[in-house]
Amino acid sequence: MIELENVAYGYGAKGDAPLLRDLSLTLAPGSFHFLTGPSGAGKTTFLKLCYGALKPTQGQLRLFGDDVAAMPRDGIALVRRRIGVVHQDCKFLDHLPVIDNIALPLTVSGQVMEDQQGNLDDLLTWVGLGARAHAFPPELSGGERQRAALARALILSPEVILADEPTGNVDWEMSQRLLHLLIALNGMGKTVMIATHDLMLIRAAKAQVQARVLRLSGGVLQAAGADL
Amino acid sequence: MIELENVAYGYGAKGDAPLLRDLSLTLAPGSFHFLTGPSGAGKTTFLKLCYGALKPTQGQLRLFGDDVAAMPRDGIALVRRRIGVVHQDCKFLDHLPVIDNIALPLTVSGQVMEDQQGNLDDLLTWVGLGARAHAFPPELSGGERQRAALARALILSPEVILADEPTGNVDWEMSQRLLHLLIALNGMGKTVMIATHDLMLIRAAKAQVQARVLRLSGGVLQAAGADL
Amino acid sequence: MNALSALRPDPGADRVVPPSGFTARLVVFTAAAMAFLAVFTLALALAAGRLAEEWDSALARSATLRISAPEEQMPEQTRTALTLLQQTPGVESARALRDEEQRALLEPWFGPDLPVADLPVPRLIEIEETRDGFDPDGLRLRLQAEVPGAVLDTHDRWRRPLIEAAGRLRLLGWVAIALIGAVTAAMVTLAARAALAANAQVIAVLRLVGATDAYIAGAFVRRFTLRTLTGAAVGTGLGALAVALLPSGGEAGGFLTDLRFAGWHWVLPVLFPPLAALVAWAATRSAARRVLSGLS
Amino acid sequence: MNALSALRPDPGADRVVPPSGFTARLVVFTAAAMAFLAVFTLALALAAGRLAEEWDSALARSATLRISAPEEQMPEQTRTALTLLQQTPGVESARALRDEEQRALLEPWFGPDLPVADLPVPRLIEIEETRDGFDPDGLRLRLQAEVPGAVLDTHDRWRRPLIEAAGRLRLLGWVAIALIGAVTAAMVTLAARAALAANAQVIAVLRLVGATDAYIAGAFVRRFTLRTLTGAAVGTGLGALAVALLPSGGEAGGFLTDLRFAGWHWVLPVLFPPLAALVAWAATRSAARRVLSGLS
Ligand SMILES: Nc1ncnc2c1ncn2[C@@H]1O[C@H](COP(=O)(O)OP(=O)(O)OP(=O)(O)O)[C@@H](O)[C@H]1O
Ligand SMILES: Nc1ncnc2c1ncn2[C@@H]1O[C@H](COP(=O)(O)OP(=O)(O)OP(=O)(O)O)[C@@H](O)[C@H]1O
Ligand SMILES: [Mg+2]
Ligand SMILES: [Mg+2]
Repeated sequence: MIELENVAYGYGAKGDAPLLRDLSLTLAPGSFHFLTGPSGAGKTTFLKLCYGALKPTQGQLRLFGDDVAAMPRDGIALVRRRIGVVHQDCKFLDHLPVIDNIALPLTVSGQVMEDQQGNLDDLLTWVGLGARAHAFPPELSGGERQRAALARALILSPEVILADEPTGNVDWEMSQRLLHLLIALNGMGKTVMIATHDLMLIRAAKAQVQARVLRLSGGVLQAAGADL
Repeated sequence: MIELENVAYGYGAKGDAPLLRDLSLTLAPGSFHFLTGPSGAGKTTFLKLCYGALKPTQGQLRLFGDDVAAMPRDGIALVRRRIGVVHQDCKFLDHLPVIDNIALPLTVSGQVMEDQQGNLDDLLTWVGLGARAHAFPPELSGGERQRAALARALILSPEVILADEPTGNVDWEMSQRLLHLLIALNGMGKTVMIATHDLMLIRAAKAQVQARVLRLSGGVLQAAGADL
Repeated sequence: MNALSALRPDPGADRVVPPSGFTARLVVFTAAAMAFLAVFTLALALAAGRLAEEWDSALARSATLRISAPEEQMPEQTRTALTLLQQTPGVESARALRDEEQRALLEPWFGPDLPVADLPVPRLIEIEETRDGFDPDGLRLRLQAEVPGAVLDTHDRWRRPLIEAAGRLRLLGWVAIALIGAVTAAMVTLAARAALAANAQVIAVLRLVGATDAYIAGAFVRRFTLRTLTGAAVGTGLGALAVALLPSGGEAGGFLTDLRFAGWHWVLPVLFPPLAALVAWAATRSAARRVLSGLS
Repeated sequence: MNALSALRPDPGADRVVPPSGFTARLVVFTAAAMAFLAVFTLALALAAGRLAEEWDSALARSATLRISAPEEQMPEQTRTALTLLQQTPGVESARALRDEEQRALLEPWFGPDLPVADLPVPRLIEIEETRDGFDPDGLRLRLQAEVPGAVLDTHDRWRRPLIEAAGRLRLLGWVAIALIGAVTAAMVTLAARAALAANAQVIAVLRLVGATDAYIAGAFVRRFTLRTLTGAAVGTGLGALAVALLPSGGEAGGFLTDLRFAGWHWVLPVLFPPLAALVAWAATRSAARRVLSGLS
């Protein structure tokens, strides 16, 4: 699905050493990964590489078999429909109600929302937003935004789910619930990668699913210590 | 400092029962409070009441002795200079570098940035943003944004500090460090209130400071259970 | 996407771009105001043009030949002159004025009782030119030889400056219309780019959920094209109405007192809205492409 | 905040509002283009006005008295008429034309050899009016009684329509300038409101850190006022330059062939930029107040 070979990435401005280097990893179909590391280590940057928002400055990155370096912009748009992303800052279209925001991937890929109504309702219930479906994004609480972002990431039934700190603003029970949803989706064959600081979440997940924990530190990717 | 008497608040649209009701609380100078509760319980709404962004629909709310109901808009602007707020969504002016964003409360209150340069540098070092001072907000990682928001809240040496989920996006070490900063400020007589889901953070704090833990649930404020 | 498909609505894509009240109103208003100004300027230019043409044809196409000769040679010289004129290319018709006509012309100077017949007044011959006109210098030479007492007066020096001025006014009008068009195009482009820049975050969200550039650009282009079309149609309509309601100025003047469109000229303002929409389409499309390839 | 303080920079407040490239350019460009158009329209209106006045004073202030009488009564009647005219209020001077002058007037019709002295041609008296003019009907009545052979010709009916047309053109010009001014004001207002709406988040951030409404409004108002001033100054400068560089049109016509400003008229375009800035200031200020009290 997603294959990195000696990938490096640096934000131009910094000049000298790249932020990330020597990244080699294959996200196999059906795998479950956690990505952790201190604030500013490059977790979000790593995920951005994985969904084609950034292109490696070195090395090779293949999404569904295609090299991103050679991919036209529209190609990346199409790839994004196969990867559901929960962004750390959860941006929405503030002029559309939550339900339309969640259905946005359907809209822009030309699918009719009505056909997916059942799917949409199920998702809203799962993330506990049934009652807030017709509110506008600025009227949501922090945790509600994160849950809406998760629902939006899942609406197209993507093959890969990349979640960046999906539980940073929700309480423990809700985070358990969202984790169960992701584990269930993984059980249906989806590839899942979660970037998080929440070590308790990782521990809880490892009790339920075969998950690999990766740690970004000093710009390189390592397997996490035995405590996780 | 901040006194609530039977305050209720409801977002107009919801119609029926108010989101929050029967809130009575006094944040005495030098006190340390935690506010917890499930996602969507109204923690952010409660803090917004405390810094005058929302006005109670019922009851009386006094900020530094003045009733907010009777306060003109400019009065609220002045009150805000005495209350440092870390917002959950940490919004910045994207066209100004981090350092200018952190100094923004100085700028809008007509103070000269140079006079506070030492203060500013100390703060940047404390929150670990010394190296990123001249980056622009969109170039920050999630955790860096939260730390910048905390620095901005503290720049005017406010008497009250309200922090909404200030550690949702930072790792454990960093969250301990930020907690120490807040505890140190509390030691200097500042009033602190932190809204958080992070029970581990609350536990860590209770070991170091005399903190009261409040829980919002079902729209009312309760003292938290013995486990905290 | 071509210009026409920009008018076909796409409810999905149209909703994802925020309504942006004031930019919308700004574009509609700009298009309307500029179209209104353009219609008025057009009316002025056309009226000036009509005037120049009228004067030109009324004056330049008529000339007067004045024959002063001793009484006895008069009939002979008049006849020679008429024959010569009839043979001159560019002369439509030539005719000696009757006594009453000459008297009417002289009345302002001499009063009604002038005995024209008894006076040594010159004989006046009125010449109508064809479209192409005759060559006055050639005619003068020939007259000099055959009708010594004849003086050709082509009226030119009297009203030529007026005709020139009307022509200049018309030119000024067309230049102003071109200017208004260019200004409108620039304003729509800038408004479109401002709207795209203001919606950078919307564009980012759309990109993240897998929208293609064509989809995003389409939503903006459609909106701006439609708004410009609407605005220009309203402005043109109001302008045309105002022009049509202008007082006709009566018979007297004729000069600029009747700004109203005549005949097929009504077609010209009708062309404004589609032209404006086309300009807006092209401007927004290139703006959208530039902005979209600029935002990563 | 008053209009002048809107021009005093406040480096802090000016930085907190994002530069917003395209809205800025849009405002500067709009102001410039509208000022340019306005300068041209002004030049046209002033030229039309000059023309109307010139014609009016040249024509309406002169009249002709024509006396037809038997040869022997002529000197007597002429003298009576002149005396009478000198006593008429509103008549500046009156003077009988000399024979050569009458011959020159008649030449176009009769050729140069006309023996004016031997003909029963009427005597022409040229009348110059004062500024206020005389009462033609009253004069006619008195003449009828004392100089039976006199006919008063005030030239009115010949050129009145032309003067009227020039006056109309001038009116049209002023209406167009008022329209351009109103359109500019509306555009600046809409652009300001669009910018305020696009910056809702910036405003929210500023509020959260304790900025007062006056501070936020000031930053926007200052910016729009300055931009409008700059744009209008550039547009006015270019327009005035273009008008000054227009060909003078030579001596011949005088009618609209010389659009250039004359004398103190140069002051008028210089007023445009400050006027535009004042309009922008008022428009942005009310827009900012409305938006700021709208956003909670
Ligand atoms: N667009 C950008 N331009 C320049 N530097 C950037 C940009 N985006 C991120 N950075 C920097 O790169 C580093 C890694 O950022 P990233 O967002 O990947 O961190 P992260 O691991 O997700 O951190 P967090 O846990 O705080 O979200 C940070 O120091 C950040 O400031
Ligand atoms: N502007 C608004 N208009 C209408 N409803 C709102 C608005 N803001 C918040 N709400 C609703 O009020 C409830 C409480 O929101 P609030 O942000 O206070 O929750 P919270 O306790 O901070 O939650 P979280 O832990 O997820 O941040 C939520 O259900 C939210 O959807
Ligand atoms: Mg991150
Ligand atoms: Mg909250």
